[in-house]
Amino acid sequence: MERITIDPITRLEGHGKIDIFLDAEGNVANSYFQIPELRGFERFCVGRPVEEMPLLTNRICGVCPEAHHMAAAKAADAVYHVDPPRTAKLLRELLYMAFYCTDHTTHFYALGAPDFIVGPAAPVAERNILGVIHKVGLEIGGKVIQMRKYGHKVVEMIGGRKVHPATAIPGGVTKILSEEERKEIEAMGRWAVDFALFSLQAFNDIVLANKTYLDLILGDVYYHRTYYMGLVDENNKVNFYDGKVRVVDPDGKEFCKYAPHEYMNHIAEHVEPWTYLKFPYLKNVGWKGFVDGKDSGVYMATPLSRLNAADGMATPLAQEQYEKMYATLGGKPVHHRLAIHWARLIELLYAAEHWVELATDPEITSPNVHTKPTEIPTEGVGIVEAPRGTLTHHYWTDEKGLLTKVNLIVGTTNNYAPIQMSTNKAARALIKGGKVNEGLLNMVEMAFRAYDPCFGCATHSLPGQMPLEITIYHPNGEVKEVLKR
Amino acid sequence: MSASFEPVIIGFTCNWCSYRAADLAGTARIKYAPNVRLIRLMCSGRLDPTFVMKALADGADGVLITGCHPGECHYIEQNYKALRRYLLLRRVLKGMGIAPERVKLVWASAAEGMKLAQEINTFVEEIRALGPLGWNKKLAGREHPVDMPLEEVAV
Amino acid sequence: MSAESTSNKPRIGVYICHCGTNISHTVDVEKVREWAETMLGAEGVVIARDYKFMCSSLGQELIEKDIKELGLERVVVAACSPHLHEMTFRGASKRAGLNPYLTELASIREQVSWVHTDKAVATEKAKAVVAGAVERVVRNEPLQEIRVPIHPDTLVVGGGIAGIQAALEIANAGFKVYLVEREPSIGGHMAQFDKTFPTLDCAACILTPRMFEAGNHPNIELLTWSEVTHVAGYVGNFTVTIKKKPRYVNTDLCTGCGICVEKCPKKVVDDVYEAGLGYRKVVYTPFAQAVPKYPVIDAPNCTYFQKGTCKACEKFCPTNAIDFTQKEEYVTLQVGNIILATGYDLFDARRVSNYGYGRLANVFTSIEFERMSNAAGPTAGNIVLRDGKTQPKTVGIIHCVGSRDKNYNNYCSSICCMQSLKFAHLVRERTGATVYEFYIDMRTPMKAYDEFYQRVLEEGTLFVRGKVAQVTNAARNEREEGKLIIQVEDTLAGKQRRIPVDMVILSIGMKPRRDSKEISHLFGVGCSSDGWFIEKHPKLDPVSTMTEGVMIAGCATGPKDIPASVAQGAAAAARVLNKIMQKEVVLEPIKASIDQEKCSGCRICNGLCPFNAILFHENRMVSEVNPALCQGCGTCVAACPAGAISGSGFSNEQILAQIDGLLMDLNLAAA
Amino acid sequence: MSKPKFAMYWSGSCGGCEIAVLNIHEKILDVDAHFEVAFWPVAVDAKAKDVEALPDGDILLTLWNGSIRNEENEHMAHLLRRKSQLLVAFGSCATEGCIPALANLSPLREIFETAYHTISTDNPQSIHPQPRTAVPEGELTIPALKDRVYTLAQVVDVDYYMPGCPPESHQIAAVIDLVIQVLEGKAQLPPKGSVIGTGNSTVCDECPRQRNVKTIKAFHRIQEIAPPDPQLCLLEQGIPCNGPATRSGCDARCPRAGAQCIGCYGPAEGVLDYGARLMTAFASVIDATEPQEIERILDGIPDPVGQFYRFNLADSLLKAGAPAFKSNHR
Repeated sequence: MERITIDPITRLEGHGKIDIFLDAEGNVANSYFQIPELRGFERFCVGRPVEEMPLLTNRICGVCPEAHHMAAAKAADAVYHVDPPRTAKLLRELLYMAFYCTDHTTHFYALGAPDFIVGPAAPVAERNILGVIHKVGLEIGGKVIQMRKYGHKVVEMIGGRKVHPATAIPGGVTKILSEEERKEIEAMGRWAVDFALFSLQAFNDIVLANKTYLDLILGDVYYHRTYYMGLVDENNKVNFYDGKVRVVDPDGKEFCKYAPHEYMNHIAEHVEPWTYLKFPYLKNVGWKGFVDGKDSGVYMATPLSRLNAADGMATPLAQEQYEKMYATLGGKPVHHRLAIHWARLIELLYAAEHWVELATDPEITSPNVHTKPTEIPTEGVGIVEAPRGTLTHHYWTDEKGLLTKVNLIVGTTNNYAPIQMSTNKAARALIKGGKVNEGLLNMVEMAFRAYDPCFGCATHSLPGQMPLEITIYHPNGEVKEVLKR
Repeated sequence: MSASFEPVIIGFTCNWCSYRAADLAGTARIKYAPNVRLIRLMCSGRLDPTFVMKALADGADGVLITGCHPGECHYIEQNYKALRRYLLLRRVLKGMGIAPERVKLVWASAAEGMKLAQEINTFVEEIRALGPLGWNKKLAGREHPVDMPLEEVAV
Repeated sequence: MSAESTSNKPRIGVYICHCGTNISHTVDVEKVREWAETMLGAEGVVIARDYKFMCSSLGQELIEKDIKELGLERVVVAACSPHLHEMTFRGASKRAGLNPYLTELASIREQVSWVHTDKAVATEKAKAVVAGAVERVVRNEPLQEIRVPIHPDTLVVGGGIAGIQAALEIANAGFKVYLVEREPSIGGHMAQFDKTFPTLDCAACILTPRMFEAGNHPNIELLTWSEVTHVAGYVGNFTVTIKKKPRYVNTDLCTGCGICVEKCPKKVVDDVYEAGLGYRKVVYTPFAQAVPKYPVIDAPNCTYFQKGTCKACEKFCPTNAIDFTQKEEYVTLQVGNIILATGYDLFDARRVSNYGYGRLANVFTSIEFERMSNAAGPTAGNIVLRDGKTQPKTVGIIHCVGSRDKNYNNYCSSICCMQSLKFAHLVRERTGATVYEFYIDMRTPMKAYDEFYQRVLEEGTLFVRGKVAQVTNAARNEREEGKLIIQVEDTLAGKQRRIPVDMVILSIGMKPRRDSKEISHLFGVGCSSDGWFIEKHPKLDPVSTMTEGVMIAGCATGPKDIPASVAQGAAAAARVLNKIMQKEVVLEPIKASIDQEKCSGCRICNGLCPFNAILFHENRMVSEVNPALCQGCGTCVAACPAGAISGSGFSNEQILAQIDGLLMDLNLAAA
Repeated sequence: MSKPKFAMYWSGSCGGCEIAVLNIHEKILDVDAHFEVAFWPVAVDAKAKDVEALPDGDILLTLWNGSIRNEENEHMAHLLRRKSQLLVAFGSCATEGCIPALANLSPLREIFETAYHTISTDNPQSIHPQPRTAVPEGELTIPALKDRVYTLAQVVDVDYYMPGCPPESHQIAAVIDLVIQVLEGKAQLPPKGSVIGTGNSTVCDECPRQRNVKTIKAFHRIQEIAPPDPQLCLLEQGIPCNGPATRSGCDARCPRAGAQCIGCYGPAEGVLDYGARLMTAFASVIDATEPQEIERILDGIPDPVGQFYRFNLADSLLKAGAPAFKSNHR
C-alpha cells in the first residue's frame, strides 16, 4: 500500500503531520492528522493556587492568551463563589473585544485573505499579505498594522502587558481604568469600527462580487453537515465573554443549551493512540468516528459555528452583516467551511462595536473593580469563546484554594475532528489514481486555513496555518514524486 | 534501605560557634561518624539556600546547618535569619518531593563539641534511614527524581 | 545559565601535614598527597608535598621555596584548624610575596584524624576535604587589609569602679576620656558598701580617692546624670549623642556647699543609694563624697515642680546656682573607642516568695545589710531589726538567692559566698549574735578568700549545707514563737531542720541591667539570652566585642568581684590605648560590598544589618555597604535577591566551588 | 554580496514569542532589509530539509524559542546549532523552561495518567498515545516525549540568552538594532554567554512603587487585598512579588498594573538558582524570631515551589521534583 506523508513542514514545523494511505488503485484509503506534543497543564497545575491559573494557563497559547486568561479568571470566580463587580466584568470584556479585533485581523489579512483577494490560483509568491496589499492598495497594510497596534495597546492598558495579560484575579481585576485611558480606548474603538466596515466592504467587493470565489465557497469539497457550537447571551445573540453554550444540529435546530457548569453532561473527549490530541464530541450523540451528519457527535466551534448557533448579533451594524451573509449563502445553518472567513469579519465588526459600547459605559472607570472572596473555595467552571472555539476551564480546589484537579477543553481541540475530516475529504476528492497536482496543495491548505487551527492551544504546541508538502512513496519506499508550493 | 549505604552529608558551620565546637571535638578526641564534610562560614546567616540546593543536586544525601544558639549570635541576631530561611527551605524541598528531614538546623556553641558530635551521629542515622537521595545520578540517568511518596488529596 | 569558566586555572601547591603522627596515624598522608598530585592536576595542582610538621620553620620554608621557584599562585595546607595556624601559613605566603589570602587551610586533624578511627574512611574524607580546599582556593581573591584612622578620644559608659579604672588608665596615658554616668554621682555599687572582702578595708576609703581623681583629672570630662542616646560610626570614628538630664543646678555657679540640701523641707525614701532603708532630701547628692559634688533636684518629688511654690533651695543658695528652668540638653561627641562598663542590677528578692522578703519584716537583702552596716548609713552602722533598735541574737544568712537556681538564674553570682562570709564576720563583731550560713557550695577561689572563710569558721559562725526551702514566722513550738524559722534540709547531716532566727539576710545575686538588651543594640554588641554582653572570646579576648572599637569591662559581661572588675577596666583601657597608639586600626578584609549597577534598591537588605552598615541612597535608589562598619557576617550577601551583594573571603564562588570539591568523588562516580 | 542569513524557530512553545516579534511592527521590515530569512516556520516556507542542505555555520543568527520537550525538538536543536554562527535562546521556554517546565514536577507517566483520564475523557481501554502505532493501513509515528523539559542550553551550546515570557517588543527591537549595528561595524557583539535584551538589575529597579525598609508580618494572596495600594511596594503590602529577584527589562509591567511580578524574566546576572534567591530574600525580611510565628507567616505562601520556580524549574539546580499532590482524575 502506498503512503503519502503530508508533512506540514513550514508554519507548523514539527507540530502536525498527515499520513494519507492509498489503496491499490491509488485512491485514498484513509488519512491521519497527527499532533506530536503534550505539555500536561492538567497535571502540573495541580497544587498551584487557583488565582495563578489566569497567569499559568496564559502560557498554553501565546496567540490567544487573553482567552485563557478570561476563562481561568471566570473559573476562579466560580471556585470562590464570588461575583465580580460590574466594572470588573466590563474591563475584562473590553480587553477581550480589543483582543478579538487584533486576532481576527491578523488571521483574515495574513492568512485568509490571500486566497480570495489575490486568488487561489495566483502564484505562491504573491499569495501572501504583501500580495493583498498590492491588490487592495498600500494604505491597507498600514491599517492592518494599526489595528494590531491598537488592539495590543488596549490589552496592555487593561491587562498590564501586550502578551500574557496579568490583571484578572478571582473576584475582579487589579487595575482601575483612568479617564484619560478610557478616552484613548474609546477613540481607538471608533477607529476599529471603521476598519471592520472597511474590511467587510473589501470582502464584498473583491470576493462576493467574484463568481468563481462564490462558487468556491459554495463548492462541495468544503462542505460538512455537522453540529455547531457557540456562546450566546440571554437573547441568544453571539457573545464571546459570557452566557450559555448553545449547540444547533445540522438542520440548525437547537440541540442543547447549557450553562458552563453543565458542560460535562454534553461534552466528552475521544482518545486515539496515534496522536497526542484528544477529539471532543457531543456526549449525547456519541462518538461515531470521523463522519458528519446528525448521528455523529462531531461538532464545529468557529466564527461560523457561533453565528450558526446564535439567533443574531448583539450590535446593529454586525446584525446587518449577519443577515446579509445568511441571505447570500442560502439561510441557516451554513455548512460551507470557507464561509468561516466571512463570519470572522462579521465578528470583527461586532467586537469593534461592542468595544465602543464598553468604553463609553459610565461605570467603566469606577474604582470598584474587585469583590473580596469570602466563601470556602471548592469547584468551578469558566467558559469563554476563544476565536478558534469554545474554551472550557474546570477547576477543583482544596479549602486553601490550591488546585486538586484541572480539566481543560481548549479552542482548536473542538475542531480537531472536523479538520481531520476536511483534510480527509479534500484528499479523497483530489487524489485519484495516485495522481496529485499542484492545485491540490492549496485546495487542501485552504480547508485547514478556514479553521485557523491553533495547535498552540490544542497541544500546547503551536499556532499557525498549514502549508503543505506532499511526498508520494512507492510501496518499496522510494520517493515517487515530491510536490510542494 | 541497605545497611551498607553510607550517606554523604555536607555540613555548614559558623566560624564562631559550631566550627569551634568541631575543633573542640577534635582536640577532645571525640569520635563521630565520618559521613559529614564541613564547610566554614562566618555566620549561619551567610547560609544561602543555593548552597543547600547545590549540595543536594550534586549528590549529597543530606545537609546539616549549624549555628550559634538563639540570642548568642556573634553578629547579634543573624542566626534568626538562618532559622527563617531554613524553615522556608524545608517547605520548598517538601514541595519538590524531597524529604525535608534531609536538611537539619542545629544550634551548637563553641563549648559544645560533644553535643555537635552527637548531633552529627544522630543526623547520619536519620539520613541512613531515609536512604540515598542520589539526585545527580537520577538526573544523569534520565530517571525522574523523586524522594517521597506523594501526598493524597481529599477532594 | 551559569557560565562557569574553566579557563587556565592558577598554579596550586598542596601541602599535607603529618602533625607528627596526629594526622598520619589515621590518615594515609602519602596516599592523599599522591591523589592530590594526580587527580587534582586538572584543577591546577602542580605540586603536592607531605611533611612531618608543616607549621615548623622548615615546613614553612618548604612552602616559601615552592612559591618562589614554582611560581605558585595558590597554596593549600592540609593540617590543623585554621583557628590554630591560618595566620602562620598566610604569613609564610606573604613572606614569599604571595597575597596571604590566597592560602587556604584544610582541617584534616580536628575534622578527620582526631575524630575518626577507620584509616581507609578517614583517608577518603581527607581527600574530599583537600579537594574542597583546592576548588575553593582557586576562587580566592587577593585581599588587602583595611586601615581606618583612630580618633584619640574615648567614651567610657558607666561610672562604677570598672569604668573609673578604665577612664583613669587612659587619662593618665594622656588621652581625653568622656565618662558617662546615668546617676548624679560616679561610684556605682561599690560606693554603697561598707567593708570589702576579704581584706575588710572600707569601700569608701579605697574608692573615694579614685572618684576624686577621676572627677578632677584634666583629661577626664565627667558627664553624670547623663545617658547615651545614639551611636553612629565605627571603630576609630564613632559619633555619640548624649542626653544630659536637667540638674536644675547651675554647675558653673554651684560650690557644693550643701545649704540647699540642708534647707530643703521635703524628704523622700532613698531606694537607690540607701536601698530603701533611709531618706534623702528632694534636692540631694546621693552621698557625702559624691563626685561631682553638685546636687540634683528630684523634679517629680519637688514641691515647686508640683505646686509652683517653696523654692527654699533657691532662696538660700548663696551663689544663685538653682535654676528651675533647666531643660535636658543633647551633646554630640567624636570618639575613637568606647568602653562599656554598665554594671549590673540586683536580683529582686521578692521573686523568691518562700523567703518572705517584703512580707516578713526582718528578712533583709544583702544590699540593705551593706547600708545598715555602713557607718555612714541610715543606722549609723548599728545592726538592728526593722524596729530600728533591737539587736538580733541569731542571724541566718542565705546564699544563692536568685542564683544557681533554675527557677531564676542558672549562673553563680560569684560574690555571694564572700559577701555572706563578710556579713557573718560583721554581725559577730558588732552584735555577738549567733550566725548561721546556709550554702549550697562554698566558693572561695581567689587570693586570700579561703583564708577568710577559715577565719569566719574559727569565729564560730555555723554553716548549714543545704538549699533553704522556706523562711516562715509560723511557729510550731514556743521556742519558735516570735522568730523567723528557716526550714532547710541539712545535706551533710541528711535531715530536715527548722532553725529559728531573729534576722534573715538574703545574699541576693547579680542580674544584667534591666535595659541591657537596648544597650547592646545601641552599641551593636552581642548580648546573651539572659542579658550579659558577649565577649569576642570568653578566654582569649574577654574585654573585646564583635564590634571593633567597643570594649566591655566589669559586671556587664557577668558577675565579678571588685578585683576582677578593676582588672577588666584596666585591660579594656589597655586595648583602647593600643588602638590609639597605632593611630589607625587594621580590619579583616572580610566584607560585603554591593554592585551599584546590579542593585535594584529593593531594600531587602536594609533591615538585616545589626551594625547599621548598609545605607540606602534615596537619590540614586541603591544601597551601599560601609566597609568600616561591616563585620563580615555575610547575611546580606545571602539575602540579596539580585545577587548584587558579594562577600570577600567567603564569596558564593568560593563556597560553591568548595561544595564541588567536597562532592567530587560522587560526581566522578556519577559521570 | 548576499545578505547574512537569519532564522527563527519554535519548539515546545506557545507562540507568544512569535507574536512578540510581530509586535515590533514596522521594525520587522528592518530584519527583512538586512537579512535573508533562511528559515522561519511562521513566516516563510523554507523547510528543515533546506536547512540541512546549508553548509554548517551558514546562518548568521538563529533565534530559538521553545523548550526541548520531545525528540524532534532535540533533533532540530542540534541541526540549527550546527548551521548557525550565533544561536540565541529566545524567551523563557528556551532560556529556563518557563511555566510548562513545571511539568518536571511530574514523572511523564503521571502526565499521561492525567491528560488521558480527565473527567471528560471517554477512555475505557486506557488508550495512551504511542510513539509507534499500527493502523490497518500501516504504522504511524509521533516523536516520543523526553523524560523532562530541558532548556536549549541543556542540549546544545548557546551563544546568547534573551529571557522574558515573552521578551518585551521594545527589547526585541533594541536587540535587532544592535545586531544591525554590528553588521554595519558600528558596534561590538557582547561576550558569548551574555544575557541580552534586558536590564542589568532586577524589576524593582524599574518599578515606580515607593519602597521602605522591609519587614513582613504576613503574606497575602492578591485576591485578599486587591486592588492593592497603587503607590506602595507590593511586597511591603504582603503580596509575594517576585520583582526583587527577577531580571529587569520589562519596565515592571505587572507591578505597574497592580499585579505581582511572577518572574518571567528569570534570574539576575550570575545567579545560579532563581528560587533560592527569592526564598532567601522573602525569609530574611520576615518579622519574627519564634519558629511557630515564622511558620504562621510562611503559611501565607501556599505553594512555595510554584512561587519560587514558576518559570525557572528546568534551569534550577534541582531541575525536577515531585508534585505536591497526587493526580486524582481516577
